[in-house]
Amino acid sequence: MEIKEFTQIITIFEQSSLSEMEITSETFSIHLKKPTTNELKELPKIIKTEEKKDDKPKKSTKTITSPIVGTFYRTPSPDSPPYVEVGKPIRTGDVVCTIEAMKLMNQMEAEFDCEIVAVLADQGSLVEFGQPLFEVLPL
Amino acid sequence: MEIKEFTQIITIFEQSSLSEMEITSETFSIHLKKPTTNELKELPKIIKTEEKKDDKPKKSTKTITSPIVGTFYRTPSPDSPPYVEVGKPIRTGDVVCTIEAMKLMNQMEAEFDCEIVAVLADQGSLVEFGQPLFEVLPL
Amino acid sequence: MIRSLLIANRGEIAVRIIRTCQDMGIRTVAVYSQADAGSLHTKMADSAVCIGPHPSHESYLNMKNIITAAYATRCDAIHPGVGFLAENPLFAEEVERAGLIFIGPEPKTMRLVGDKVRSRHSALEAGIPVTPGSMEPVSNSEEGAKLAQQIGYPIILKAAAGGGGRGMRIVHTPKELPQALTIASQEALSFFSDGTIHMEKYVVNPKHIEIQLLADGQGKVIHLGERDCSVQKNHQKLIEESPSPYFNVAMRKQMETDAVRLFTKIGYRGAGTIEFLVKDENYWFMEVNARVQVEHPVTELVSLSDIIRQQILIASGKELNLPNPVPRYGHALECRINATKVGTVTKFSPPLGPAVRIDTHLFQGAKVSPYYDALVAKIIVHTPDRQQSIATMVRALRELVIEGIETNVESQIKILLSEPFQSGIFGTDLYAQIYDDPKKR
Amino acid sequence: MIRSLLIANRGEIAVRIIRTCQDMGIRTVAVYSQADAGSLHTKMADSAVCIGPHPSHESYLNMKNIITAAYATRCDAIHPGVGFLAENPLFAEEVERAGLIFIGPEPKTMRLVGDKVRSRHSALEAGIPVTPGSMEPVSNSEEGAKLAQQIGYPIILKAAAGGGGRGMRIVHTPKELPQALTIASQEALSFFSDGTIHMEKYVVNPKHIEIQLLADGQGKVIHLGERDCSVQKNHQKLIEESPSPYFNVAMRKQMETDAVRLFTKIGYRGAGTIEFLVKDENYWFMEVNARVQVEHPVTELVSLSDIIRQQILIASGKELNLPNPVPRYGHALECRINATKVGTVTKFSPPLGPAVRIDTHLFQGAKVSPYYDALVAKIIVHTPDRQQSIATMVRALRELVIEGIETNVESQIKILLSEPFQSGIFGTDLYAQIYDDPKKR
Repeated sequence: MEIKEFTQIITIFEQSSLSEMEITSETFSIHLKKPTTNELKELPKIIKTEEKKDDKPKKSTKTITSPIVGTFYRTPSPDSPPYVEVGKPIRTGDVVCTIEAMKLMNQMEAEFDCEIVAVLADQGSLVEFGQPLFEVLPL
Repeated sequence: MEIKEFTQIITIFEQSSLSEMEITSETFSIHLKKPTTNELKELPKIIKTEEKKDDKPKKSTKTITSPIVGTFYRTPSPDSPPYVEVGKPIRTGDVVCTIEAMKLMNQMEAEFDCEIVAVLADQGSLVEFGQPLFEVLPL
Repeated sequence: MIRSLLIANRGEIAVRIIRTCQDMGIRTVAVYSQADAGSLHTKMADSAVCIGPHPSHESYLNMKNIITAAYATRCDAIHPGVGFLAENPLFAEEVERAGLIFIGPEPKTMRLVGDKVRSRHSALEAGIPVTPGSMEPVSNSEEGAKLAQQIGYPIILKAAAGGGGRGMRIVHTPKELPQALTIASQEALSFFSDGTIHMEKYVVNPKHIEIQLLADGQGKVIHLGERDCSVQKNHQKLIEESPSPYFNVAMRKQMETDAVRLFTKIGYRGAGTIEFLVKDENYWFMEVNARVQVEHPVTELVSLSDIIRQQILIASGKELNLPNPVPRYGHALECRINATKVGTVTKFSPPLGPAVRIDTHLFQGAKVSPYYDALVAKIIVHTPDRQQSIATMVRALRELVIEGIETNVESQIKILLSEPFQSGIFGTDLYAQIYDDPKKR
Repeated sequence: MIRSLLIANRGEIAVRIIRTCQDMGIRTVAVYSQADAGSLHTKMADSAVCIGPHPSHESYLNMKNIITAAYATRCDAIHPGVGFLAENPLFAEEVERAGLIFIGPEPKTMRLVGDKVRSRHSALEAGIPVTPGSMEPVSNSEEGAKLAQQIGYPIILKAAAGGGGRGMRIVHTPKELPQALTIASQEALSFFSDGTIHMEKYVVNPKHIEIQLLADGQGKVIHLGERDCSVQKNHQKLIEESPSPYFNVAMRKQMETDAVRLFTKIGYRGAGTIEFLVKDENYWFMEVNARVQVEHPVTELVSLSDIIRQQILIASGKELNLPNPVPRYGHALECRINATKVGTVTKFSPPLGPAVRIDTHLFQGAKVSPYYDALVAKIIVHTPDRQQSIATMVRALRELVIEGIETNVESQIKILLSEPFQSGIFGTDLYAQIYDDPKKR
């Protein structure tokens, strides 16, 4: 069976009122299902660093997520420069940010050599457990 | 099996009153399902006589449905022969059955010349409004 | 003893009656028009019989098909619900003639209270104030003009045989009267096959208060307190509550006593309501509703009772077995959810949790057709006081999800949050007041 | 004044607390583990914060993340719900240290009543009967043997710091005792980080009765009557009701008075429950539950109150403003619906209509994960009497549709319809009796 035929099946399914479809044959098997009416909020990233999913072909970046709930700070103190800058390489063990929780400043360290591609959390904002903080490119 | 055939299967399923479908053969298996959160009872036939739907190509029969709620009788009295017999032709105006409602015997007459193909209601049973009573072949 | 019961109705009231039957171990038979095939009441009942096509007069008003269905499914009784045949004495008689129990008042009582002129006489005889107006039909326009002058404008013309706002005309000046009389009479004739008209003083922006009663027809008549049904749009009730927020205790007691006295006097049997108009320190008898009403759940909640159960028990010949007076607790509020655009319900998620009761025939996949009443759900809450009831009702309405059709939920929230509703000081003009309706009177 | 509140819990209790907050105009913040993303409480709250991965000790027991979330979302207070951190005095202290209000008793009260030995002393001092048993921890097996002989077998060993059936051992003969002591102590150590064990007379097949109390910490303590929670499976409650079907009035009054006296004596603040064992004409203090309980709705229905609202008002420093005694009406019954097989809910249709209340976090698409409590819904009914409540509960359970997971609905119906349950004469052995459980004691 060719891909064009699969596409046709999917299109048919898409346009139908069906909610689920499964086809198995000697040469192929297909199982289709539509999302339920009550879509769940998307699960935040579960693991601390993981492959960033993206449709476009791109350099393989990772995200650094928050391991705790707290307030996100990019700088050690209000008038200091940020710990890390976009485009600059950092080493394992370098501090990337602090997260304040119950008056304690928790310094977050890089777990591998990488370059910061983007900062994903706002200065002074609440970050949840598992919330992406940085998009990084492993070196 | 070709894509056209799958399409046909899906179309068939779509137009059917089925909620789920599974086909398994030597070369393929197919499983279809409709979003069946709350299945509605199938609407009874609305018009008094209408085309009988059937997949098999067949002579075009019609159904005679009940115009009232009542008790269905094929015979004028318990020991009489039925008004009509399967396979026998009848004429417009011939009595085909009586339906008893509030002690009154309502004689149902054929509205066109036809031949009884099947009797669809049971002797002495309650028939609803719109319930099929006879399958007939117009002559 | 009633062991099986046919419900000669549809929608939420049919569902509500079926639930009480299930609680009582009574087998149920639903009837439905072809437009209601697959409707919730047909699924919940033990069996269901199609009684006709969608027009009401061929199905839900088709006495012969309904009685035949009850007879053939070996039912002991028929509950007419609300509307359709519920106040039709002829139907009650036909049901009894077929050897079945009609769950409602006796036909002769229905005839008496169904006639506005006769019922006003009964009220007066029982010592209940009626609005100033004709105690006999208005026979011609000269007589009408004299009477109107006597009563004082504005006056209201009503069909003697009517109800529910149909055939009514409000007249503000003598000039309008002759034509209004002609039109009202014609409307009355076409709606109720009876052109008899009577005339009353039109009370501007009154409270609409009704007393719920139960009578066993064996001498015991009790009341379950009042309902305030003043929130109306074009004479259609939208929000009901018990107790009324604006009511002096002495007057309430007097109305309750009056209501019990009238039902005792006319030998009423079953559940029924007496509707009053209230303005300032005055109240006037308006009419008797000889059936259960849409808004009965607010009374059920404050009195911890089941009015449908009581109807069935009374129809079974049981004596009323409730404390007298029936104790009442807290405050209950009901919002009617009406469809404003029909269709198939693609998603339905009712509000749940504390203090909330839902009576509805909706479900995911339910078809809401244009042929019948627009009422699709009743949201009822019960809390210690009115302020909490309003807050809980708003919470519940915001939680309610109905997709695929359109409803009046937003409009109901707007009323609940409005200053006059919250203050409790309002009359039947509230809706027009909030929506600045030019038809406001 | 509490204007915003974080709910440090999940599931139906979080949803239930959010609803009362909505009624009170309080902004809500939900917390959730990654396994609960998309759960109903996260959708209903005004905002939601992920506090950790699925293991409870990293999320719902993670004090630091919860308090930080409350602090950062500018909450005034934290409601701990039921279970998790609800009875943890350390958490209450940390919450207060962060400048937030903990909705529950004072930490020192939680410490006192959380210790089985100390709470027995308090009960005795307040003149409340306790089961015969050790008033001090059992320090060694010789002492234990002597004590057991004195009390008379069967005896029960309990973790002093424990609760909820964990670390409990029933001993029928002297021979079993030494090993049972060792195992119980080890279990207590591993569950509660405290191996202290005490010994009591084991009462065979008692009634489990509890008194619901509210105390404002300003001298006012009132009770809301009792709940009968005797229907249990492995010490887990399945069905609760109020009033108890098997209760002499004088004894009930005595227990209520005892309960109020104990809470007054220990200066209790907030909502709490005193659990008793009842057998024949005797009753014994068992423990204090220093929190709202899963079965609180049955009390809410019979007393027309909102216990969560009262908790919030008390925590805000308000004096109790309820009639004393609180009037109670009719009979309420609750069935816990537990998942017996987890998964995604593909269809959910709750029972509606008269007399029914539903507390649940289910919806079509809800994920029921294996990580937490199996409770997915509470069906509660309120009618004039026990017989009607049972009938209505059966109706409601039959109407309930939950697809995609498996539940104990059928088993609950079987219990409701069983002869001993219907008679009202049964103890905690009822479940084993019906299911002919070989573990039946």
